[in-house]
Amino acid sequence: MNAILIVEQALNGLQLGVMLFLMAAGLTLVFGIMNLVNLAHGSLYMVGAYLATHFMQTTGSYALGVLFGLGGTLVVGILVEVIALRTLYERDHLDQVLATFGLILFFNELVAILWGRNAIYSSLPQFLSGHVEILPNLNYSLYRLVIIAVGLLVAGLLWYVVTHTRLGMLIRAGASNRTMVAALGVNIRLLYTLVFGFGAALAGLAGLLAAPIFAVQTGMGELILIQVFVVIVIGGIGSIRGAFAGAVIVGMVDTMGRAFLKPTLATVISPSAADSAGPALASMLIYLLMAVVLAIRPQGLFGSRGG
Amino acid sequence: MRATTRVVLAGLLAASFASAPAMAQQKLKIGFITTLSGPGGIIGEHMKNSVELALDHLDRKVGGLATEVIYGDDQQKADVGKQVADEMLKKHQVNFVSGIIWSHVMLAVAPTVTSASTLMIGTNAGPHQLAGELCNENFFTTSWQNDQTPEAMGKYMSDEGLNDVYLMAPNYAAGKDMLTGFKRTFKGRIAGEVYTTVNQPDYQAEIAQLRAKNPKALMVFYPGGMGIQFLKQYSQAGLRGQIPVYSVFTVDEISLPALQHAALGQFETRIWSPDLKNPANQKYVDGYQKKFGKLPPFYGAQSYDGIMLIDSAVRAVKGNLADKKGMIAAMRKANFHSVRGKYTYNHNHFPVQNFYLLKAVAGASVSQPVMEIQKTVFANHKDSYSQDCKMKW
Amino acid sequence: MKRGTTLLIGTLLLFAAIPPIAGWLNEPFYLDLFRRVMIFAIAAASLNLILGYGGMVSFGHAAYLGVGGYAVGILAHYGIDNGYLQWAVAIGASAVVALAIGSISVRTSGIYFIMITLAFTQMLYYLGVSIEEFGGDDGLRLARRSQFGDLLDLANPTLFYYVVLAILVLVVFAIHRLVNSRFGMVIRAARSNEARTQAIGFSPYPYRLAAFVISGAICGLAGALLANHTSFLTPDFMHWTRSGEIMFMVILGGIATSAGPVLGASVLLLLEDLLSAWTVHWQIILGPFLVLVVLFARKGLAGLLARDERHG
Amino acid sequence: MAETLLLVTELRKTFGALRATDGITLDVLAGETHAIIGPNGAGKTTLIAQLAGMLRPDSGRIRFAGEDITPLSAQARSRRGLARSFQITSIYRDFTALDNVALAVQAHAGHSFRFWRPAHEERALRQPAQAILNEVGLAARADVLAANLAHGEQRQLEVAMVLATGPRLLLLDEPVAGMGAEETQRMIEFLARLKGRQTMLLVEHDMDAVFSLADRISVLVYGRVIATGTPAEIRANADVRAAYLGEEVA
Repeated sequence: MNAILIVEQALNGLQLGVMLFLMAAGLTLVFGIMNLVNLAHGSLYMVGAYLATHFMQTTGSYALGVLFGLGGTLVVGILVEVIALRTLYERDHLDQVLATFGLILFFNELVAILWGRNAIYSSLPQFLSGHVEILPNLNYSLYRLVIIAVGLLVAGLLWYVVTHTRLGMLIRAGASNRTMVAALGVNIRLLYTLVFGFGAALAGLAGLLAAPIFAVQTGMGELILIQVFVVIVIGGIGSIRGAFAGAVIVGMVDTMGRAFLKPTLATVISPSAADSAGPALASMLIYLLMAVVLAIRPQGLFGSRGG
Repeated sequence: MRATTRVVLAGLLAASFASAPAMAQQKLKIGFITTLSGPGGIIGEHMKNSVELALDHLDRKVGGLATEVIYGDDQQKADVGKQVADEMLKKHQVNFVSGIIWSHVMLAVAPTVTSASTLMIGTNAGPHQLAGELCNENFFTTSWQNDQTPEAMGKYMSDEGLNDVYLMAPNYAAGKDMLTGFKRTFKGRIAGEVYTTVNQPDYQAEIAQLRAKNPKALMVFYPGGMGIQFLKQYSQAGLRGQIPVYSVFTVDEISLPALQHAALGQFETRIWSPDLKNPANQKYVDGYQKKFGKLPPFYGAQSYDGIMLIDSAVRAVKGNLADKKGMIAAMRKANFHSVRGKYTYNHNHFPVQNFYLLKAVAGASVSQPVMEIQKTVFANHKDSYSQDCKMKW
Repeated sequence: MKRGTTLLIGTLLLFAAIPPIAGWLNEPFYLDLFRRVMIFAIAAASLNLILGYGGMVSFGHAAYLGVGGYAVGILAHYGIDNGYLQWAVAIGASAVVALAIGSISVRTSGIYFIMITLAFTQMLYYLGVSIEEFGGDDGLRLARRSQFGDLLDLANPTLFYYVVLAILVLVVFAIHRLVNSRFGMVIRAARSNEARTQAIGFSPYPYRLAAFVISGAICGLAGALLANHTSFLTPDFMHWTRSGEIMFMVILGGIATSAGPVLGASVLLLLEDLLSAWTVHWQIILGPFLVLVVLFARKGLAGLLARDERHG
Repeated sequence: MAETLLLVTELRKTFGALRATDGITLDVLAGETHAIIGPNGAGKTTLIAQLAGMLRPDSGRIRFAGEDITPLSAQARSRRGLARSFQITSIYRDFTALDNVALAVQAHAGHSFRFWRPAHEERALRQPAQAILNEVGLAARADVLAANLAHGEQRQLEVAMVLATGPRLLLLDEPVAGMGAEETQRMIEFLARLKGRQTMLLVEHDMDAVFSLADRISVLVYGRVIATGTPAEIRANADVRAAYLGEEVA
């Protein structure tokens, strides 16, 4: 009984982890290659969720929703890159933080104007609702299993692309030496736009996967964004491997903390003290984890560079 | 100093001053503060709509005086709310301040207004301090004290003989107040009590814990977007049919269109519902649907009542806005047609009123549920903090 | 006199003239608005010390507004309303928190520094939200403003206004002295060229940490003032968007200048006041405005002025 | 015989398969000007970085004035009197020339936790700094922003800053790199004036500079010292000619 609960919570942690990974992968590539801090990555997540939901409801087709959601976020990402962010690559982090902070305000308000401030609900497609008995006495949501599968699939694909293809070679080279990539005669602008658009599409994918289980509303990207930053910093900036490890660690720690911290505390301190300390500590846990990791390894678990 | 920069500063300053309207105290000015931007803005929109509807119903003359309502956006932040209140008081020199959704904003705004000897009509938040130690003769509310609604739910669930109830709320002051209120009247066993992080997007971990405890019923407080997320995920986890959910401030006319059938069968307690049968309410709900094309939530109903309460006060003093004592005395009688039906004021200026049990049932279609009153849980219910209020009349 | 200094003095004189002007126009509201502006100018000036001069992009400066504010609020909650004590504790507590945060984060640089300061502030924010004794998310009301015996009565709005102005002048002047002292030269040098700074024999870490602590302490004082200004405290003081706003004030006004934070706080807050009176969708204007400032007015208002100087 | 100021033994540093320094042993005597030459990629810059404490060696020892400084940080070495210039000019571009040098003076004038008095008004910092600027020939450019100085002037400023730390040993990494002929000549003259008063370890490509300035020369090839000796001895050394001046032998 208790073991089953732990397995279930581990699945929940993994599911949160892959979700964070989808966001973190794009963000860490953009960090690593263009040296750009993009706070507006959360807005792309929101855009993905809105577009997918919107098209799902207007066309009535889940597949079309997914298609338009992904494609739309890709386009929005490329537009944002070309219009606003391209000029920021050579600027310092401060400029990037502020400009992308401005983009967050813009996107939140734009979405509010287009779709209103009401949260939008999209239901699970029929073929994905329901539960699977993965262990005796453990029914797990099919949709969440699908999220885990999609996340792991994307992680595998990314790993393959980065380690086995010419594009991946350029990406790795770009992360360590920009001038060299330019010297190879590669159109660096195009590469950047491509990488950014790709990262945006991944954020959009996370958003559209989240849409049927979370509330689709303005500002939905910020909370996950801050968690994703924690992931990237723990994993090491610029490292896909780090992003994956960081995402799974953060997903697990957060979920396990919420589930088991209070009961565990209650065995050590008084239950009423655990009542008030438990939830507070659980919400601070990932930040504590990040502080500890940085105190020991300032460049993150898989980071190569200090800056 | 170079001209360009001087112009920038002077311009900003001048524009800032210029936005102050000319002084003319012939008419009634009401400052209405609510949340108009950000995710909470949807609630503020309903409140603003209801104020406008009330003005329409009064031919834009509250208490017979030409009326100007100035709307202020508190951005759901206490310090901004206080700043807006200061602006209302000092710049617009309003006669009444009304509105306020959030308890923390209310606690910042109400003392500011009342200490400036201006009348304040709260139309939603009811923090216990204002009902108790901080009660003030200049402050009235057309809503409730925060604890009362969960008290009604606790009473109802006790009466139903429910046991092993699992409680969930976000980990902040109102969340704790709500569960405290619930436990004050609920006599059965509590199977577990869980506080989640404010605005947390995923409740899967907590839902798994809850399933493992296998309680007989669940009682939650998840206002706004949190409620939509929680109930959706609860339903997706397949628990909707197994463990019934009771809630306060979680399912309303704002979240119903988003929740759709995930809300069906849900129980809430409340002072008001669109289907309350009285002429004032019918006029309000019909008018609202006609003008804005949707059902109003309780936030709107309370705000509509707020304007009507002011109307009754100004009429009682025949438009003499300097007669604050007279207006306070008039409001204490609650002498107007409230959309919730007749109610009275307790000595702390909080309503003594009925609380009903509501259930989300299928409306025009299954995907458009509406709230329907099932029974009266409390008749003429008083809040639990009034004994701390020293005010006498 | 340099144009930047002229502008700064002009702005401060304008601040000094607000109470009589507001009184004359019978618009006491402007007293509140500009008092708030000045308090945020103090916070922005403190951030400018480490961000502008020290090159440390702290994305968590609102933390000290919160710590300073809660120091006042918590003492008042327990009935201690002696202003000297409250403000001293506000400054001290902020310095201690800055020391704790700084000792870990100052070791890092670049994006890691930005993120770790953000993360620590999030921790404090959630702590503030969950401590029920001090109101949690509902906030904490300040029954009385800080008491300074017969010397100062902050309940008098005009007097309180001038107290804030005096502190602002003092802070701006002190930071001006600080950045030109030996200490200031070291943190500016470390920002300009870290490898060179180490090569000539400085260890930047203790100097940066000291600057971080001083900055936190000053911002804590701003927090104490803000708590007195609003008479109310919530964890929102520490919300991460608040950190972003303070940062924007510094950039808008002009980074690493004395006048910058004062100008930036004035323009941003007045602009917000104007825009929000005009439309509820004001953020859709403010957002792109922010982007444009960063892209095209990199040196802020004070920088625009420097350009004037070269041509004229 | 003069005392040994710097003694390097068996210094090794590898980057992956590349042996940047492959067991370098080297000594610098007090008062001498010791030059290090070698073809590109011989490990000269890596050696300087290890001597200055900006790179950790994999193995080997560095003794300075009788003390093992191998584990010390760059700033600690600087405080002991080991100062370096950078091959790529490393100055404070947004400070004036005088401020640049004054900072270097300040670094060796007690701690800098002094918060109030403007550093600009401290004669104890400004006077020595101005004196050094005069010495390197930048007297007239004291109040110019370093970024606005000509390239050659920036190189001079770089050396001035290093001198201002009052070093016992000056590590000069290609001081005339990228300079025009006239500027190079001025720099060589300046270093010649310094010679004898100041112990120097000079890494340089410009052979005229090296052979006119150095008391001794060490030749570095593939991370190893293949010869050390007076300029005359080095000129005559067959190994050097073979390895370094290859085509001349052929």
